[in-house]
Amino acid sequence: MQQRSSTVQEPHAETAHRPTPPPAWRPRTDPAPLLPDTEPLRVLGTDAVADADPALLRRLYAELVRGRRYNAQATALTKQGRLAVYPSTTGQEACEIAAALALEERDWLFPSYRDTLAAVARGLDPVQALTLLRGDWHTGYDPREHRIAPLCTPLATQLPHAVGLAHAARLKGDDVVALAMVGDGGTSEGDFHEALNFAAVWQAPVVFLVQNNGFAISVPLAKQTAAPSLAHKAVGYGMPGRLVDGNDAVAVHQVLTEAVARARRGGGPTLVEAITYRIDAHTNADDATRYRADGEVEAWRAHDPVLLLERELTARGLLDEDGRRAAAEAAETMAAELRERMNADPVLDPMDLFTHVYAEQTAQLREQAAQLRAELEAEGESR
Amino acid sequence: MQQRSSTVQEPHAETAHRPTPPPAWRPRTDPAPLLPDTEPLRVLGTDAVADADPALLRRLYAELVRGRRYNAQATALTKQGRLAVYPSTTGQEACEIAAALALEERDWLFPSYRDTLAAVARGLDPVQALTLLRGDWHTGYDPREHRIAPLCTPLATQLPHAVGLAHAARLKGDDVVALAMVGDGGTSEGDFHEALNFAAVWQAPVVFLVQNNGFAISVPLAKQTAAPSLAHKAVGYGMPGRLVDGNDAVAVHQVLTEAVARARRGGGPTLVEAITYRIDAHTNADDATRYRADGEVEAWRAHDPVLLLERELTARGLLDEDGRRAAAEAAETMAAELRERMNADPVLDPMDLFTHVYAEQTAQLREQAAQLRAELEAEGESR
Amino acid sequence: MTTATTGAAAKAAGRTKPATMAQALQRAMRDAMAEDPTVHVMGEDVGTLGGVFRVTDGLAKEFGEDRCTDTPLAEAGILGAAVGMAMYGLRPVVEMQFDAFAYPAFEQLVSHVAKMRNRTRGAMPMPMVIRVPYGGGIGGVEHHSDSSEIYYMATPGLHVVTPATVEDAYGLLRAAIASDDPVVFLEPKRLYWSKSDWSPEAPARVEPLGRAVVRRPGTSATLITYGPSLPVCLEAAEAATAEGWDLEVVDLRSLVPFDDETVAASVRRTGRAVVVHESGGFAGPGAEIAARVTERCFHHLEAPVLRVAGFDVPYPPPMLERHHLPGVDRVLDAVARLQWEAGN
Amino acid sequence: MTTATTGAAAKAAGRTKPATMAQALQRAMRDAMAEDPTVHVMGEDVGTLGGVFRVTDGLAKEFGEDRCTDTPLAEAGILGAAVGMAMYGLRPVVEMQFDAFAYPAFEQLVSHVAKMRNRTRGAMPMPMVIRVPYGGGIGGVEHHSDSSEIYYMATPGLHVVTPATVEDAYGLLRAAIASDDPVVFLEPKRLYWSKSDWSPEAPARVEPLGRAVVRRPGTSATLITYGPSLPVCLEAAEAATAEGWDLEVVDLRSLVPFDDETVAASVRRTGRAVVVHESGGFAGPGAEIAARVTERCFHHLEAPVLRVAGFDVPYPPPMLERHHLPGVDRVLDAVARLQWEAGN
Ligand SMILES: Cc1ncc(C[n+]2csc(CCOP(=O)(O)OP(=O)(O)O)c2C)c(N)n1
Ligand SMILES: Cc1ncc(C[n+]2csc(CCOP(=O)(O)OP(=O)(O)O)c2C)c(N)n1
Ligand SMILES: [Mg+2]
Ligand SMILES: [Mg+2]
Repeated sequence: MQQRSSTVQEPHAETAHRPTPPPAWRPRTDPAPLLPDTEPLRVLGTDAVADADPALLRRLYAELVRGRRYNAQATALTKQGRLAVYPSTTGQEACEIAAALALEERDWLFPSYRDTLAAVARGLDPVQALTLLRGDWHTGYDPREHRIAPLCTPLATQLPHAVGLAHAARLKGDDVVALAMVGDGGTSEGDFHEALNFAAVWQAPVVFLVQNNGFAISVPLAKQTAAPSLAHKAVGYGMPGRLVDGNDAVAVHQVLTEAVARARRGGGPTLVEAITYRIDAHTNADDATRYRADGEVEAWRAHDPVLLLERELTARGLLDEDGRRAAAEAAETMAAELRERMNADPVLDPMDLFTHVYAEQTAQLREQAAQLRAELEAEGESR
Repeated sequence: MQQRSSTVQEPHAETAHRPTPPPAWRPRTDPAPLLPDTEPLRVLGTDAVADADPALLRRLYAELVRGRRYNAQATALTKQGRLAVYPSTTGQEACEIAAALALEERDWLFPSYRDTLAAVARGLDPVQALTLLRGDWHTGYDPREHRIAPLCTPLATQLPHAVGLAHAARLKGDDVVALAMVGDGGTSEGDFHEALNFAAVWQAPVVFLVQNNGFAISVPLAKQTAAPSLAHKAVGYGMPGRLVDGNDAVAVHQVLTEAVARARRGGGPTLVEAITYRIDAHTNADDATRYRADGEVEAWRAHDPVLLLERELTARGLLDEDGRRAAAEAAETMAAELRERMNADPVLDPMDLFTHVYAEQTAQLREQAAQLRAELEAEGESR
Repeated sequence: MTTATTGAAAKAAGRTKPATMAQALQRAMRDAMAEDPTVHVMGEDVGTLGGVFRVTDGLAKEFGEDRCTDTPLAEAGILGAAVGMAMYGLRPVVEMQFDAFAYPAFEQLVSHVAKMRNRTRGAMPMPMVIRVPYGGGIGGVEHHSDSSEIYYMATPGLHVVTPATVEDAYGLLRAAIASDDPVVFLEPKRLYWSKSDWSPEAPARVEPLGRAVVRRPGTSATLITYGPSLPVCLEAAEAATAEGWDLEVVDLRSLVPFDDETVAASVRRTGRAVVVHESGGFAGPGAEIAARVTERCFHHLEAPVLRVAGFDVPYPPPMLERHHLPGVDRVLDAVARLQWEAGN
Repeated sequence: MTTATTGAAAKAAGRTKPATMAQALQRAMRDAMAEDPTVHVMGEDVGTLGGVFRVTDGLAKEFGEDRCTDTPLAEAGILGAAVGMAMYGLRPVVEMQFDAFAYPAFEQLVSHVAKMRNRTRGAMPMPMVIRVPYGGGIGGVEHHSDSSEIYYMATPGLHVVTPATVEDAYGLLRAAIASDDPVVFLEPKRLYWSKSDWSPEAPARVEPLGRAVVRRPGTSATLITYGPSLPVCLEAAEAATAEGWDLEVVDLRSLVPFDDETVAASVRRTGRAVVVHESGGFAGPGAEIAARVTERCFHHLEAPVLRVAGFDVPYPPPMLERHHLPGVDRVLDAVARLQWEAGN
């Protein structure tokens, strides 16, 4: 071998045939446990259901029946012009209810625009939950009172909020968990990515629940992603991904409860994908026949969340005619009350336009408020 | 069992204990082949290098030496005030060179702000490549002539461009592939996520090369992601992720060439993570001692891309003193020419401010141009 | 930027009348797609569904999903991909579903779409239309009624165009698609269902970009407006005759470039002007309009140029929006404040 | 929003003089963090490195990484996380690395930060500062020199504040952090290294937000400016004395809310005004300023309010930026055009 000149430093030649990874390479997490199971978890109809607490099953059932009725009532209110718009969760009640029930009181829920039912199941007055959709104000409740963030319309933008809140709680030493809800379509947004990444890097106590209901308005999942499942995205952030049958209330409840517990004990975030289906159109204003076949809807009706649970309870003797009637009646009472309360016109003060823009009203807004007040007074006089 | 009433349709009770997944659940892709290997691919120093084409090895070596010299020269130009700023790729030459060489002439390169070397290796005049950093204009070349997109400063924003271009080419029936470069920090941006998702859904012929050089300015990878590797993100989009030793020019070239071929034959996008290291500071304006230890840099110097290849070539008798000298001299010639050409002041026309804002200059810009022209004339007179 | 006709396509398609603005927009895209294979429509729900406002209805069926594409739900990705498509010679027509949902694409718009031609010295133009349904008045819940035009006006490199009539919806969108520059095409939501006897036989006009038009000649004062506020101004002008005011109404149509010629000529004639839009007043479009009209017509002005605008508040919920939107009365109040006693 | 002093903290820290604006900003955050444990600084490279402009230098060391946090590289994520932190009662101070790199966070800013208080009827305020280094003049390559203030001014719910002096950098940032509303705090990059004999002993003032200040009294005309253009205007005012003009210079400091009182009082006195900023003129801040000054002072004006601004083009490359930035000569040219022959 000739004499060598080199501009770079040269270690011993005998190492040449020992392939070593580059210095910085340390696989930090084993990816295997982060990957979801190949099939969505189901409990109902399996042997695992034997372990489920009968009280929980009954509670879930009552809530599902109530949730179904709530969806029907809210949809009816759109027809009566009492709601500007309603995005129904008929068929998705198991996810909505389980999300609410998986949380402790001190925890926070971050709903998307569709998730009024989850807020109601968490204890929010349905009239307050529906304020946004009635149109008398944007957020109809005090988020801090209920620990429910405002219903979020810009898709996926609530996810980083959930991460920030959970992170802040942890910094303060509070064992608070945030659960954030998003749709299959919302997972395509950059905010989804950034939120999951922040959550994993900060090991924030947050649970992401993706309700994969097959569609983003008219766009089917196949045009939204080519991933094996949405839960498979988790590994790319270093958090576990869980896949669950979103119409199996017990399974969703179990997966979310585990994820919440994990987050609470400092185990970091989890991504949960619940496979479900939007039985109604996107909203009352949408015409779903333009983009999907009736047969698809029918197949899903046979896999209805209320039905699945009812069947289980009945088979195990936990539900009889009286029980069903009681659940139905309770739901009916809720619906009647909701209908009645929503039939009253909300009391509105146009001056609210200016009240909460800033902590202190600016001179500029005081001027504009005075203009509106003068107009309203003139209107009042002319009436 | 008592008589049952139900609001929902009830299939036969005997199906109750047969767990079936929800109707829409079809695992569309097997995740296993999408996951990266547990260790980054290396060729140099392994038996696999025996298969490598000696001509390719020599070519890579000459380019690496030239690239190293280019980095040194560009850095020197900042000290002489001839460049406003220079983000060096010293230590990352294997990635830069391999990216350029993996592409055919008809393909497109989408470099980030750091990747002038890749553009130069693809054949772009270094003076044109450095225009942005000298500061006489933004993009110093015609992207269509060279099929090199403008050097992109807003991180990750070039990735959707690459997807769109690749998609457009495919729609037109051209077998063109786009290769897009991004840093480890850039993978945290929403645009990274959206681009990869679009690419996978559209099966666009695009290759994403992440140069994981350990830092985003001062922020180390551990604060950027908790993922097992950045390549693990691929599975969440339904595309293969590959992990490669980014200082092993042959390995990077091999992985990129395979990914490009796959994209070209309609196999869709690939995410490649190359593990490398930024030997210099973020830019000449940065002080890397504030955030990293010298020992770390030294460890990486022992894993230098030029060194690794030189050692291999020498061991196999493919490189002798003459060869080294020839490579060094060619690099020196390039550097001397670059230095000389960059020492000339660029000819600037201030009126260019207005020339390319719109296809046709608006009346408003004509007015403003007239103002500047008058000022320049007055200035000229007063001199 | 020429005035052309597309009689052949129009005849072939056999339009019915009256047509809505949504239909005119659809027809503009259809005609453009038929004429030019590089025109691609893309966005959320634009394909199978035909868009939430049905503006792209039928395009996917007629031209295939590759020409009218349902994208994943990610606005930055949509616009970013469109940039890449334009780089390769296509002419993307991007639909943003609502005004506020264009914000995620803001960086792509400002840092790439608007600047690409300039940063490449003209080598890489961005012929692209970004259609944005904008403004309120349709009872939309929060984030569905923003007037975002100022964000686009303040970004050099973009054209900003907004039709107020069915005819212009067709003519301006055709011109926008034909333009070699990026055009933010703002569609007034509450005029989507406005109708006009848009003749199916007569050749459809492709309007030049950058030209305002006098919709109602008058002598007392000029109302300067655009898009959703044009009908308000026309109604106000009619009502004003009862007070003895003969108001001229100028429809800007193009916010960028701005037609100083038409606007200044009108104000010089009338000596008084009110700018009317529903966007917030502070740092809104009316600020620029008032400032430049004043610069150009100062000694012709009998009174300061006044602005009638939405309040400087987040867009209100549906049940309160009528208090926010400038209506006929507010326009007339402003006209009354034009210091009539002082001058002629 | 009161004028307070923080003498104790100031004394304890023992400042040296003269101090740069960057140091004053650092000290403002340091004092705020020491006083209020809910103040959290976050952004790209703000921790170990102390920020690319070293404005957060030492904060991570002094207060720990949980109080001054290097985030992942994602501006929407940073601002979105800050929203969640504010929801839980913290006061995030977010650094955006450069003006153009705040654009990815635009949706979070406009649709959440600015609106949260309003949409929740005051239940959920957003006490938060978003620090944005802005403007040119430092030889930055593309996307590093944007004047983005108009985007924020046009968004109701935000305060928009920008210091022009070392003292104000401290006083206004303290006030911004203390504010219960979100404040976009625009830091003029080219003044980061400007110095002042900022007394370490004297109590440091916390300036009220929303108040302009007359930096130089004068009688002939008013130069209305802010941030990076203040030194230009002061220099122009000095130069103007040679021409016999005695110019008043108003530093706005706060673009939102706007101090009409101070500005209008000045213009009524002088009868002439020029607005000076480096942001583009068309639909820029000067449009609003000119329009509202004209509305309020019309009959006091001897000439239209003129604007001296950056050209309406994408920010130029380093070697050409001096032709873009409004300098003393352009200001004086505008003053000369204020129709002196017409009036007094
Ligand atoms: C950022 C953003 N873009 C677009 C929209 C308009 N939009 C409202 S709902 C919807 C589809 C959402 O689909 P998915 O996330 O699957 O939720 P789902 O409606 O199925 O519950 C779209 C596109 C929006 N609200 N926000
Ligand atoms: C959207 C955006 N945010 C912030 C910046 C400022 N910035 C420039 S380079 C850089 C770090 C990039 O790190 P990485 O992606 O790892 O690339 P590298 O510099 O290591 O090549 C940052 C934060 C930017 N250019 N664009
Ligand atoms: Mg969905
Ligand atoms: Mg890096």
